[in-house]
Amino acid sequence: MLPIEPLLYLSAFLFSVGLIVVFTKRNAIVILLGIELMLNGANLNLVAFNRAQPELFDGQIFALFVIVVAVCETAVGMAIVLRVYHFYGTSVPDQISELKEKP
Amino acid sequence: MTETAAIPDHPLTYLSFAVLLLPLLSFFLCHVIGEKFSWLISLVSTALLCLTSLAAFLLYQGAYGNPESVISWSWIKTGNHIFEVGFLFNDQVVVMTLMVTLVSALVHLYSIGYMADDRASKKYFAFLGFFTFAMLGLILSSNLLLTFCFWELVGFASYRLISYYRDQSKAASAATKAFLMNRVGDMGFLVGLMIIWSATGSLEISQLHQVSFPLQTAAGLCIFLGVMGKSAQFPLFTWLPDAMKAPTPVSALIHAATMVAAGVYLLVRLHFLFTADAFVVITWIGAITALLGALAALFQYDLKKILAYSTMSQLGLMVMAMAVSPGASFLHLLNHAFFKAGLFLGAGAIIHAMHTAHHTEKALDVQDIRNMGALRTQMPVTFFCFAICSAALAGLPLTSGFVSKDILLSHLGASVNTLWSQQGITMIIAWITVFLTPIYAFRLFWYVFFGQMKNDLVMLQEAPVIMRIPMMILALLSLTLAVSFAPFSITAWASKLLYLQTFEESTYIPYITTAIVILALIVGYFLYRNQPTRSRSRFLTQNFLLDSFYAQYIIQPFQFISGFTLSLDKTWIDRGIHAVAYFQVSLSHLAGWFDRSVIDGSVNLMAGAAGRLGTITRYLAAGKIQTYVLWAMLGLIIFMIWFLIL
Amino acid sequence: MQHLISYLIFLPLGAALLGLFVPSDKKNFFRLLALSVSILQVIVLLFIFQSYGATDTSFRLVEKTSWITMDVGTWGSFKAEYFVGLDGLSLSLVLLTVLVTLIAVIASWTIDKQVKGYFILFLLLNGAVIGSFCALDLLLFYLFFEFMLLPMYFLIGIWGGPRREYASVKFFLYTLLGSILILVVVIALYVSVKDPNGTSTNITHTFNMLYMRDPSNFIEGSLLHHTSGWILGPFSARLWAFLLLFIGFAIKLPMVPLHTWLPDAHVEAPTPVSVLLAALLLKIGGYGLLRLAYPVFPDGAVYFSWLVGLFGVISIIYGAMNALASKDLKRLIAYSSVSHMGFVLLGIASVTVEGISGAVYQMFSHGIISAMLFLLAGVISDRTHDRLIENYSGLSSKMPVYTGFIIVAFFASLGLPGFSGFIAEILTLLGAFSSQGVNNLLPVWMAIVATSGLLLSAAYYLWTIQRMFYGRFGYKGDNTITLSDLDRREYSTLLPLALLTICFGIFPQVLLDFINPFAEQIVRIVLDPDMLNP
Amino acid sequence: MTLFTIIFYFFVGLTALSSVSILFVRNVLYAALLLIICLLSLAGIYIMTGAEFLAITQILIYAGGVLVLIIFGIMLTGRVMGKPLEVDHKNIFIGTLVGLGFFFLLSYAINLTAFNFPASPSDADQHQHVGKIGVLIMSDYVAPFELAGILLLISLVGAAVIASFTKTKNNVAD
Repeated sequence: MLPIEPLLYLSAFLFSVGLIVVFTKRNAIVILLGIELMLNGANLNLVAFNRAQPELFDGQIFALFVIVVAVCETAVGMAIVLRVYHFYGTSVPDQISELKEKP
Repeated sequence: MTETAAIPDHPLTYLSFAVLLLPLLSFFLCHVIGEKFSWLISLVSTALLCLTSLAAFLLYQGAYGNPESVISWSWIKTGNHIFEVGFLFNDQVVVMTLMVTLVSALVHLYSIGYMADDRASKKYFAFLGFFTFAMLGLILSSNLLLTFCFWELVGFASYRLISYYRDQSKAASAATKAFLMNRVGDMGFLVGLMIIWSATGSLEISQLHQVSFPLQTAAGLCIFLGVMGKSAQFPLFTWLPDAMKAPTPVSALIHAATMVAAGVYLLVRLHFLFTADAFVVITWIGAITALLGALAALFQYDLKKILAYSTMSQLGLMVMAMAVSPGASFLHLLNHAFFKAGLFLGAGAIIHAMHTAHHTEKALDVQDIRNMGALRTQMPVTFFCFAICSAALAGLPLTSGFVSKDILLSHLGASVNTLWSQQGITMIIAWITVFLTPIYAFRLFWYVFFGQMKNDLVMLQEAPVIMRIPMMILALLSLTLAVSFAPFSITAWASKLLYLQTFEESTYIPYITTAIVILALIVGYFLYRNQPTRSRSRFLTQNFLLDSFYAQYIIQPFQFISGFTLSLDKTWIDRGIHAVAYFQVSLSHLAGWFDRSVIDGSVNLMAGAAGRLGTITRYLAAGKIQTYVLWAMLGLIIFMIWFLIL
Repeated sequence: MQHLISYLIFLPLGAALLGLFVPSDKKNFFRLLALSVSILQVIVLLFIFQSYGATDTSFRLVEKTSWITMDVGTWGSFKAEYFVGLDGLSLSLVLLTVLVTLIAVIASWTIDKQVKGYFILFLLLNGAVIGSFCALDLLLFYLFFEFMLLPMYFLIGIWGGPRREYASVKFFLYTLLGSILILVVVIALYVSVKDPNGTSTNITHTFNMLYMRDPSNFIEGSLLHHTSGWILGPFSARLWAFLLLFIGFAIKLPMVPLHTWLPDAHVEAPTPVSVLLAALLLKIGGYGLLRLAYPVFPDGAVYFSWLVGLFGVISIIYGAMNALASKDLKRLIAYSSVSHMGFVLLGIASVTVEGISGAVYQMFSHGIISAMLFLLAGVISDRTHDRLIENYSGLSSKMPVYTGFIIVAFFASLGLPGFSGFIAEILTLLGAFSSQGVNNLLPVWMAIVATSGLLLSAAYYLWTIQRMFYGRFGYKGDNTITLSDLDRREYSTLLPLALLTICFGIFPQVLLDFINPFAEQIVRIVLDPDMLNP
Repeated sequence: MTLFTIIFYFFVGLTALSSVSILFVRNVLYAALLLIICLLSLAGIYIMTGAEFLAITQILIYAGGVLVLIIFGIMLTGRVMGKPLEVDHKNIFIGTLVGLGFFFLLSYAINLTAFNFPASPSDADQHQHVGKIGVLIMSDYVAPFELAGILLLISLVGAAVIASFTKTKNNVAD
């Protein structure tokens, strides 16, 4: 049987990479990509821990719902990105700072 | 609510109330009657006063000869103490009442003529009535507190009447002086009352017989201080000459017959209260006053002032004899009231006539005896009355003055053991006074009625009938006939009146007295037959310099102290307050500065620090989602480090 | 007829509230409002007299409603009540208040500046004064006491003379200082006194002044308990409390040397306000001493009686001296007030029935007479705007009726028999003099020295009359003057006062019947041997 | 080391590599394509860990749905046609630091924990996983399932609405 640790390490790695993507990339779409990465890292974790109680499948079903929610999120997120792009003419979040105090 | 004090139902009560309230009614009527009927005022008030005399006569009939009786009811109740008011009747009281009402009625009658051309006489008659009311209250009162009330009220009436000629600032200052000097005495009286009250718990005169208490001498002297003020004794006499600014009938009533006699009357009433030690002082004061008054009268040229000093001297005699014989003093008081009132009314008639004749000459002093002369031809009735009254004053035989002075001196003489005792010296002083009295009486009489006419162009008019009648009545009352049918002995009623049962008639004193009087007249004739107008010594004419003494050593220091206290208020207390205020203001400035710089400063510092920190960290909150997430993760990491590693 | 006192207190306050809703250009409305309130108060007062009943020491027409009741945990519970009632002292002062206020309203008729504000403040003052005379709850008393300051401050500060700001601020600071001292004691009393009806486990702190009189109501071990060992400097806590109350009320009285607010306030205040100030506000000082300081701290009263009497005498002499030197008529009258209120202190300090009756009577009588004096000073200063005595002479020939009233008022004030002032002063002096023999509190010389105050008052009044009213008419001031005698309104304000002072001078027992039980009670409380030797 | 294990580690490596590559590519399209690789290899891992249904869903929804959506988005936001959409970087240092720190902390935590899971079920059982999940979804988890459907519907409608609202900032300014 496969050991569980690699899966956990991978999950942590995916999540961290996703984080770094979210931190460093200057494009909303890429940030969304990073979020997808983080979600997948979490999902992987759920799947891995599903093996703690193999007969229940809680983790898998939870992961399933995460995927569904991720889809919704992506759909809405993309819609917003498009909308923002139309509105401001850019999809770079740094340039969108309506909430910031105007100097 | 208030327990109505039951006033005893007694005929004497009604009579007393009639006596007391009729003059008060006159006072009110004078205020009520309008300008239109002002001529009515003098008549109405005179009529009321005549009614008062009638009531007083009935009172005399009802009460004279009966044992002392008191009608009183509660006035003030505090705690366990009750101050009563009421009437006390004994022989002295009713005789005095009769005398006062009689003189007052006569003066009212006289004033109809005297004040005929004075438009503002309304107030005059009002206060004449008020004075009579107060004086009668003083006489009838059964309680020392009530006596004190009326004592002050007669002073008030006197004040109003002295300042009657309100345009004259001298009259006003004389009034002020009179009231203040009386007030000095009154304060003494009040302290005396306080001593008596706190020692015995009562101020009822009838309950004070036979009491003895600590400080009785002090109480007596305090009360005597009141007497000194009211009866113009040394050294509180200087108001009396000044009070001659009052209309002359007022001088007759108040400053000769009644009010100034109130002090002597009080001494007679409270005779039992004074200790022997107190009487030593009283006798000496009386002696000094008698002597000073006689001396001063000798050197005055003002008609009324001579009479005033003479009054003072006579009062001194009465006070002097108080220790040995209150009865004799009282008799002399009554006689003095009549003849001195008569003298003043005569003087009033002369002044009235002079004033009418000389009203064009403003500069002429109508009261100066040097401006008069040979008036006997022009004013025969006045001359005649004046002569009788002067004789009574001088103590010539066949006059009332002789009788009372005789009794008085006899009593003084009876008390003398050796010449060099206190009694001996006072006796000598009394004789000197008796010697001086005829001299100044003669001087006055001679200047006014004999000699040369000073102004031949002006004929003086004899006083109108309405003024002559009172004068004649008073002159009649100054004769011995009115007092006694036996000129050289003391008759039954006088001894009854004066409690002189124990008196053994002295055989030699009347003769000595008569001799002295006649000698004095001779001396007077040789001194004044040419009517000299000598330059006058300041000491003798100006109240023995007492006025300037008072001004310099009492009034000035008081003014200085009061100025000082006022400046104390303004400079020190207020300055202190201001200093406190300034201190507070500067403290609050300091606090304000502290607030601004330290507290606000530190707040600002913190705010500034926060602001700077904010500007440092504001890029964290720069609306950049990624940065937010970054910091959130950083926090999470720190959190995890906390949990996992530490 | 259940809430007569409340009617008396809240009529003016309600009228003031009503006045707020009326536009300010309806000047006559406000005048009539104040007048009708005063007349209604007179009517209510008649009912009060009718239902007052027999004379003894208990409080009449008592109204008691719980006002603030609050549980404060381990501190027990806090209780203040709307508790008002009348006894002889209150009744005589309420009578004075109602009468003088009526007169002052009439005297205010000519006020033409900001009429609305003036009369609303006036009504507030009226209610507050009556309230403080009736309150039996200490908090309520203090509330009304403080509440008087505010209208007075504005009445002087807005309607006053040229130096009104100075005067009003001085007045306010002085009296506020007094209030603070009193407040300290109020708080100390509050923490020390319990409601005897409360349970022992849950102590109810109360402001009830009647409970404070009973030594057994002081909480064991509290600051002001008799056995409290709390000592600061020379005095124990109770003596300090008495001293603070004394100073606080003495400022109001006013007592030398805490009096300098009075002349300034009087000189600057408009006539009716002067009247109220002299006739009513000064009485709060004496009232406070008799209502609070003496019954609650009898030990202090006995301990300090010498001091109180001494300051009384100093006030009498010092005030009279200053009056003698004053050049301004109003200032002279103000200083005479200081002098006369010294008699109140002296009488209170004597702790004899006569002394205390005399002191209360003096408060009443001074209320009437000083009202009259200030009205008279107002008459001349209305005519000429010049109050310097030396500028006038011979006024009696131009204004005979006025002169008549001046003489009545001056002689009433200098204590001529037949006027109420005489009764008051003679009783006070007799009480003070007999004190040494009765309770050995005041030395004899104090009464004797105080007597000279009567002489000095005669001196300054007569000198004033002599300078201003006698002699030939003349005026030396700069103002152009038109002198006319009293008009009908002035006459109607002065005549009742003159009649009152004569009436109470001849029939003093009318009022003394109410005052006497109170005076006896105070003497009993203060000289109670249990209190002297705790 | 069985083939199974090798394939497993291959997928693990592929996932890691492709995800890391996302960090380094600048072209957004490439990044999206790399993500597809990552997701697919994850699906492989799922299969190997006994989560077949999840793997299928991963491929269908992620690789098929989400990525298509993203690529459409990339194409719609390209500023200049024909020129690839490139992405800049920022916060490189601190972002990397935080990310790595987080990774190491997680690894530390994992390393710290001793997992003793029960032995994997037998292979025979593995074939029944899909069925069991289906039963579970339609029985125990029916309510979340329905809710998820509603959520999908709402988000789709919402996305459509948001995206079709065509006002620009300039219009607003007018």
